[in-house]
Amino acid sequence: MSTSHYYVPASSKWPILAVVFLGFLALGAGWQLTEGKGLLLLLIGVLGVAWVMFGWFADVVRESLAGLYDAQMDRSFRQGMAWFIFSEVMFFAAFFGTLFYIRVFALPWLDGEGAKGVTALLWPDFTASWPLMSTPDPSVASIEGQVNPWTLPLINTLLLVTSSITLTFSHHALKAQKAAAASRWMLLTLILGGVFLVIQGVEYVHAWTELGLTLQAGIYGATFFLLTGFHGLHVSIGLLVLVVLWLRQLRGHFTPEQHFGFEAGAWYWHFVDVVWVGLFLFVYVF
Amino acid sequence: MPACLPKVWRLLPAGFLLIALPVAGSQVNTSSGWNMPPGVTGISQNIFSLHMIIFWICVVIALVVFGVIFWSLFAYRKSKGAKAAHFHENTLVEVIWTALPLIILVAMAVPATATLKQLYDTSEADMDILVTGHQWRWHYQYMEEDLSFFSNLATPRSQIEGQEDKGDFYLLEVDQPLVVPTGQKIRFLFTSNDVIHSWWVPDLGIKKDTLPGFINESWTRIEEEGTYRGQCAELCGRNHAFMPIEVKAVSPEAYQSWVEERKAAAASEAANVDRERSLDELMQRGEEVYTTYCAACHQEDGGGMPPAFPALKGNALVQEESGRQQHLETVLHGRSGTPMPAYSDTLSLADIAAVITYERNAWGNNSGDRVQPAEIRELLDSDD
Amino acid sequence: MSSTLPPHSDKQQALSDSAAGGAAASAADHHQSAPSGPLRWLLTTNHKEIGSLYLLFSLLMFFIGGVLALVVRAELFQPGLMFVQPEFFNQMTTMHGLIMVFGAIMPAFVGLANWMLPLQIGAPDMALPRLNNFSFWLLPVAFTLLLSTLFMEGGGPNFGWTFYAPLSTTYAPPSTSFFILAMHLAGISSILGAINIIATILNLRTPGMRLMDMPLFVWTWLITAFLLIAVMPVLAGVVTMMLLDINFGTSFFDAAGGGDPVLFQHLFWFFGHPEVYIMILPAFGIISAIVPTFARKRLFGYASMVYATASIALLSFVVWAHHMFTVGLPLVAELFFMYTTMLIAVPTGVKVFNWMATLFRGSISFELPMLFALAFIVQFTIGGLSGVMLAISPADFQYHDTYFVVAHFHYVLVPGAVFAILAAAYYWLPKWTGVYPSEKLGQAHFWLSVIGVNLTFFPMHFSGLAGMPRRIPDYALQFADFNLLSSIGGFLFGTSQLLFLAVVILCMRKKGKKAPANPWEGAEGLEWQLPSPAPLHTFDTPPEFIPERDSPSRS
Amino acid sequence: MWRVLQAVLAAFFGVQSERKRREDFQQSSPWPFILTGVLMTLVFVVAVGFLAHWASS
Repeated sequence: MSTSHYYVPASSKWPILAVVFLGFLALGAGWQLTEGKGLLLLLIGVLGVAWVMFGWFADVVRESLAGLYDAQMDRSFRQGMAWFIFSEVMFFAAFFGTLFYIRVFALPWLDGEGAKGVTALLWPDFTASWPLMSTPDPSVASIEGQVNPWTLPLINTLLLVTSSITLTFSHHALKAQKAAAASRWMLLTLILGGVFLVIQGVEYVHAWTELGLTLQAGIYGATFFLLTGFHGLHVSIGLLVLVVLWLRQLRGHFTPEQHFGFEAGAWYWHFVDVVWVGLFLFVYVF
Repeated sequence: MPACLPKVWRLLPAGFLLIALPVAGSQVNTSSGWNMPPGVTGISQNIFSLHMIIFWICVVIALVVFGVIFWSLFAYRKSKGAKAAHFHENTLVEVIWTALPLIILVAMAVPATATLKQLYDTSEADMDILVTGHQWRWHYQYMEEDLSFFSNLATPRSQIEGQEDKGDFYLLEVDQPLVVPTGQKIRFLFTSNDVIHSWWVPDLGIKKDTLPGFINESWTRIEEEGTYRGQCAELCGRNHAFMPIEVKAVSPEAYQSWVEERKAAAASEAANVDRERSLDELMQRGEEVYTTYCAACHQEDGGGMPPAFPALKGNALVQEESGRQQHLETVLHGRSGTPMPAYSDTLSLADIAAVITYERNAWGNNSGDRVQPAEIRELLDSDD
Repeated sequence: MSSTLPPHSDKQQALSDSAAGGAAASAADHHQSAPSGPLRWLLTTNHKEIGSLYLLFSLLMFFIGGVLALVVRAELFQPGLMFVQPEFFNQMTTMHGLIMVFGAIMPAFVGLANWMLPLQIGAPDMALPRLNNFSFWLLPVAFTLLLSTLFMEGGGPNFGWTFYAPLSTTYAPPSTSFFILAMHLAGISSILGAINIIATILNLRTPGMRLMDMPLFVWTWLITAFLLIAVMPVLAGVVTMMLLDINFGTSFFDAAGGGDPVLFQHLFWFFGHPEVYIMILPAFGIISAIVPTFARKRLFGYASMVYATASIALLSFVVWAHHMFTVGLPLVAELFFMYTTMLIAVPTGVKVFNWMATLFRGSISFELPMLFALAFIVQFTIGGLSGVMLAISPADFQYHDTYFVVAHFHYVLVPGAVFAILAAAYYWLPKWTGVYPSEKLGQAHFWLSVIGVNLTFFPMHFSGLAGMPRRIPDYALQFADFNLLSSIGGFLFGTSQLLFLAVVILCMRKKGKKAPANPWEGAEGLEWQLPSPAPLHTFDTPPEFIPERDSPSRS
Repeated sequence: MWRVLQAVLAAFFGVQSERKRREDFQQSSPWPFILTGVLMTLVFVVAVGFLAHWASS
């Protein structure tokens, strides 16, 4: 029988504060969407959640640095993070599923192909294509042109893939106890991620203003912005995480043996990267 | 159950269920009120026999399982001094009770597949009918004839609200049934104007969702003349319970003469558009149209249900001259962002004129305004 | 909150080492002193307190959802519009479904998991206790938000708990955005709760307890948690798309813009079908704990129970479209989903057969948990068998969206899942509170519930077969008798749950026969080595574990 | 490899003798079993898909 003690973390004020601010956030968002009066509440919610996350993680970092966590706690964190990423995978899976369903089934049916092709009776003038330049009801939207995958999106792909590599270099440097190199590689990762976001912004403006590719532009615009938008959101969150990790690196929080915070952030970044490759292939190229 | 009663009383649920199941079983074959109707088409009868086979399989499995359980409960009571045995696995038994259901299921899958393929075979139909779901009525269009109409609930509000006794076909009766010939293969095309509805007539074995923007297919060949009733089967908003289906199957000859009659009536209505109508005539027809199409939301008394459904009674738009144009536009084209639909394609010119006249004069609105069908036609023409 | 950290004193260690069960004795000073008053409950990270919170919350939601159901049953008592208008009726059916599914049944199982998993695997607490507190407190916020929509302009959700687009988008009341955000919060709660449960099970088992030694309740929850993590994000995704369609002019579910309303249903049921198993798998675990206890015999086919649970979980990902047989799927899809759905009957049948074989040649007594467990087996089997009927796609064209379906899923969820939760409550109440639940009240509760529930739901099979569509506030005359019975049964079942409330309150106030550490003669497992009531902190150190197969009492 | 396949198939079917199961669970790593399980699930789904396709034509 083992005689080792279990470690149980102390209770904390952060979870309940997180609930309160998330509540504000939801209430504010709902109020804003329905009556346009919830912006302040929404803002309080967002800032509150940010504050809570900072405080909560700071506590965890402090406890970790104090050496309170045992191997079991470490495993719990790892599994927690792994399953969280799995849940994110499924979140994106729903959106990719949407894209495939629309392209493989819905649009051909609307155009008179396949098992439900009789539907074309309702849309006699519609021709399915991808990207969908003109919607079945032409009054909904038509798009001027499509995003060329081999310009900005390709650059973005290279940027993100490179950033994954530089992050891995940073990790190796960390494990080899080369602190300065580790934070340099991390800084490079941050820059790559930042440039990605800027380019994405440029592309959005181009699509929205010049191509007529908007959220309202039928299913192509809807899926385009849904997938890239949620991915962009994840990049932003990932970038925020990496900034925190970089600062912690500078303060020497990580040791070659113990740096789960770093690894969790890295997992997340790689995940975001893999999702992008999927996006590049199925949203832009094919 | 008090402890003083014999322990065996604790087996009451056993009794209840063991009795309930066979009772249910013995009733189902005889009384149509308890069971799925066998229906009047080949498909519906195939479905019925699938249903009965799987039902009896389930009953037998239930009796065996429940029998063993209740017998065990009775025979191995601790109070009787039963000592527990020590087995906890038996590969042979487990293989049997895994394989046996598998075999039964495969046996069921074969006829089910055959029926399903039959159900999906819409080829070589003699005629096509486009069924469109609307909130909350059905629209039928005979694709080969120049013939289409709406079919509305005919049960009066007074029966629904309990001021009057309910008739035999309460909530299952319509103003204009779908009339079809017997013995012909009829292909149905289903679509919707707004939300998802589902067109269901049990006796025909057809239930198919009507999707906005898409078309589903099904078919039937009715052998027996008669009236077959059904209902919308997919929640479609507040009046989901109030959009029944009535299919009248008649001989091909009777069907032909019905079609001619309908066409003649439509032609005479069209020819009559320019006739000037009196206020009384408009009001009378308007009330009928209002009850059928408007009262569900704006209420019988014009009081509406604010904020979703504004009151028409005392409404400036409906009462005053200045609102007249907008009133007409609203009825014809609907109001976007609200549940108010466009009626220009739904109602005839005469109906639109009548209902607007009615709204402008009923419930003390008394504007004295008359709207003539010709005016509506003009308005629609100028829009184009 | 002070950030004092738990000390590890030598005294505790000595105590803990003395006996596994005695570990509890050391717990008093294990943690910092908890704040008293309401703050204590807001801040608690203790799995037992959070478990209690979950259970009480779910009980509250059970009663709220029940009252909504009674409004529905009152309206359906007779043909004609009697008490409420159709749009209010639709809000009642919708809210009843949403609250019972997301507010009552799921949190009840999570509550049981919180209380029992650490005790059953010899863990001190959940793996991530603060996250646990967060997961719970999201729920009251989510459901307050959800319930508040009933008082908003245009009313609350009125499109059924399955909220099919476009009824729930283009044609929905303005409050729908709030509904969506409430679902997001509830979803976050579920996902984080499930992550916590998996981490606890995989990580905090006492040394010596291998996966195949775990009690089945732990196994079923492990698999359920996996399902939750896999499908709750899909729900989050689909409601997000609704939000965009409603507020930002996208056309995911609108054919005019190239979307498809059926896409909504595919996404919803990809979540929704596993969701159904999320609500029943833990029930299987509970029954697999109770039946052997009161049959005084080892569970028959432990391994096949585990395999069957896993098979059901895997199959649940490839059967979703059987909810959509009439939506106009292509024939190949129709066949595919019919075949896979029929296969689910096999592992589910195995479970029932295993319970049957466990009872066979046991030494059976009929304490309250056993009564509920036995009723579960019989009634769940009825629900399962009607499920097999529904799997036959051509027949489903007649069953679909009728009261036959309502009867089917209520048999699975009420006399099924709810009875399992009640069985679990009666089984573990002595462990939670230290006193036995009142036998008299419990017996009355059981019998009235069994009669009420069957009176409510059994006639629905017939009204459905006879042609009554679901979600209608008024119906044709031939359905009147069945509905009368159902309504009477509904009120009987509903009111008799007040007895359960009385049982729980009495237990919480420690009124009743005092329970020893192991209140049930035939019960086995780590939780019964702890004193009753279980002290706030248990298993400071990993307890000694003897796998069941080696234990002397049930060989 | 064969015994892994056998174990997974037995799990799919849901019946396995206690002795064999114990042997399976003596294996050092669960990963071959998990991978085979996932793979077999895919194979199963594809097989049912083909069956449905064949039956519908």
